[in-house]
Amino acid sequence: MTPLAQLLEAALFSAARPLTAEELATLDQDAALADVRVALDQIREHYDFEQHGVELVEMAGGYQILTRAVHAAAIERAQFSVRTPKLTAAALETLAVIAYRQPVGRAEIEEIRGVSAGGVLRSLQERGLIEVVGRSEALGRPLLYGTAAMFLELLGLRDLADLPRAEELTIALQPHRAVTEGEDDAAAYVEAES
Amino acid sequence: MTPLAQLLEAALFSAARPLTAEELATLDQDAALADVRVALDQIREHYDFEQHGVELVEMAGGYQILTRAVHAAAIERAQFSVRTPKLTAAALETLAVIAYRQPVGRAEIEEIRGVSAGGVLRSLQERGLIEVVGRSEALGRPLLYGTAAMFLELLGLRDLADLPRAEELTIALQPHRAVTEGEDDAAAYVEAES
Amino acid sequence: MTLPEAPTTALGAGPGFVVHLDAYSGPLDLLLHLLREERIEIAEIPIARIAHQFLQAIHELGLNQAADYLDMASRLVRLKVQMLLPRRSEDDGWEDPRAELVRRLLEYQQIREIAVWMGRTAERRAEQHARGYLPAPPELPPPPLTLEALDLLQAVDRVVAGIPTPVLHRVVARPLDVEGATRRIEELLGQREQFGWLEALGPRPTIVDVLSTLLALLELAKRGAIRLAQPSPFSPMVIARDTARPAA
Repeated sequence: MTPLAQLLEAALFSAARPLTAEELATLDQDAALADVRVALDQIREHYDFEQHGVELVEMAGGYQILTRAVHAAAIERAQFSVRTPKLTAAALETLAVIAYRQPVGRAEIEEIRGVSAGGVLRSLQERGLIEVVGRSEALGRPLLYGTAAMFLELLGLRDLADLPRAEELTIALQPHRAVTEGEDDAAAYVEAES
Repeated sequence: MTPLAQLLEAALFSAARPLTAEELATLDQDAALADVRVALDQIREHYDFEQHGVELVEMAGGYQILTRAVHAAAIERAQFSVRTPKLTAAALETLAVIAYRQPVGRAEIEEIRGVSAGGVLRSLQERGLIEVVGRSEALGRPLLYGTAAMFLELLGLRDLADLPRAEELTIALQPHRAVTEGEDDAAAYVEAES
Repeated sequence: MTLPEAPTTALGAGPGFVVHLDAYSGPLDLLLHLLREERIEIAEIPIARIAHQFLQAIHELGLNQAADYLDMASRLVRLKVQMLLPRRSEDDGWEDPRAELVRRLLEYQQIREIAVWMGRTAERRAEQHARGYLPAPPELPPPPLTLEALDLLQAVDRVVAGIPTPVLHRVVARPLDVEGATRRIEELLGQREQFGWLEALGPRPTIVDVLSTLLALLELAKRGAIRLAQPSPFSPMVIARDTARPAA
C-alpha cells in the first residue's frame, strides 16, 4: 500500500464514524482530494483482490471499513462482538439494597443510596433480577420490590438466607430514620444524640 | 488470504477487543487451534508485508487489530479518534502496587504509598483496570484487589509475566517486609533517578 | 503522561516555592524529592534537616491531602527526637530508628520506578488505536448476564460507606403531669396566701414542668380555687388563694 493509503486505512479503521473524502484529505496537507480518491480505490481493490475479510464501503457520503456480509452469521453465532454484560455500579448497589432489605419501596432505596432510583429499578426489572412483590400500606401505597428467581440463579444461591453476611448487612442497610416512640403525644420532645 | 484467515480477520475487526485463539476457534467447527494460529500468522505477515496501516497485535492473552503507531499523530490531529485519557501518577503507583502484590488489600496499598487510596481504587475499578479478587481473612475481611484484563490492554502486554522483573529494575525488588537490617547494602542499589 | 517526574523547582532552598502539592503523589514522594535535591542516599537520611524541610514544604504547599502529609511530618519529628537520644558508640545492639522509614522509602522508590515504566508503556500503547466505528449490532438474544456474590458485597460496602453518619434522634414520650403540678400548687397554697409563679414551677423546671404547671394553674383558677394576677406588664404572675370561695 502507498503511504497515503496506509494513513487512510488507519484513519478509517480508528474513526468513530464514516469519513468523507474531504475529511480524509485533511490528514495529509500534501494530498489533494483526487489523491485521496485514488488511494481509496487502491484500498478497495486491495481488499477485494487479496480476499480480505473486510471491505471498503461507501455509504451516506462517507467511507467505512466493514466486515463482509458472508462472515456475519459465523461472527454473530460466536457472540463475541459484545462483552458479557455486567451490571453497572449503580445497578449493583440498588440490587444490593433490595436483596438485603426486601420488601422495600423506592423511597427507602433512594434514602439509603442518596440518589434517585427510577431508571435503575426499571432496568433491573427488565433484566428479571427484581420484581414487584406488593404494595406498602404507607401513603400513596407505593410499590415494594424484592429479588426475583433469576437473582438467586445468577448467584447460585438456594435461597435468600444463603446471601453472604445477611444479618450484618441487613442491619447496616437500615435507613437512619429517627426512632420514634409515643410520637402522637403532644409533649413528646426531640433530643439530639451526639 | 485463506478462507479461515478471512473469517478471523472479519471477527477480529468486528470485535474491537482482544480475542483469544480459543474464542477464534469457535468460529469454525472444522478449525483446530493450530489452524487458527497458522491463520493468525498469515494475517500478521500479510499486514506487515503489504504495508497496511494496521497491524495484528498480541495482547491481554488475545489478538487485536490496531492502527500502527506512526499514524497516531495525524489521526489525532484530524480528531477522528482520541487517545484514552492518561492515568495520574497516583493511579499508576496504585496500579503498580496492585500488579506486583496482588491479591492486595487497601491497607497495604496505603501503607506502601503513604496516602489514602479510596478514591483512586474506585476510579481504577470504574475504568475496569482492577477488580476485587477476594476477601482477606484478616479482621473486617477487607476486599482484596487484583488487576483486570483491561490492565493488560492498557499497557499492551500479553500477560502479567511481561511486567518488568526484579532484575530489570534499577532498584532491586525486595521480598515483602524483608528489609530490616543491612540498609546500607540495600542503599547501594539505589541510583539517584533523573 | 503525568509521571512522577522530579519537579524541577528547588524545594528547601528557602522561601519562594513554586511547586504545588499536586506535583507529589504523597508524602513519600515529597521525601524522596527532598533527598534527591540534597543528593543524599536514602539510608543516610539526615532526619533533623529533612524533617525541617518537610515541615516547611507542606506548610508552603497548602493543605491538599494534608492528613497524609501531617502523619508523615509527625513521624519525622518523632524520629528526630529518637535520633537525639544519647547512645554509646560501642553499643552494638543499637537499632537505627530510621530503619523502618528507610525500608518504606526504598519500597516506594521501586513502586515509583514501576509506575514510571507503566506510564511509558501505556503511552506507547495509546498510540495504537482500536477500531472506532462499530455499526449497531444485529438483534441478538443478549448474552447471559454475569453476577458475582463478591460484586454484590462490594456494592453493599459502597452503599454502607455512602450513608452519611446519622444524627440520631430519640423521641421520648414525656406526658404532661398536670396532677403533680396541681398537688404542688395546693401544697404551696396551704403554706401561704400568695406566691410567685416561678415558685410554683419547682426547682430546675423542664419545658414539660412549665406546661404542666400552667395548665394546672388555669384549671385551678377556673375551678375558683385561686386568683391569678399580674401586677405590671411582663412581671411574673402572682398566685393567691381565692378567699371568696374555699379551696376545692
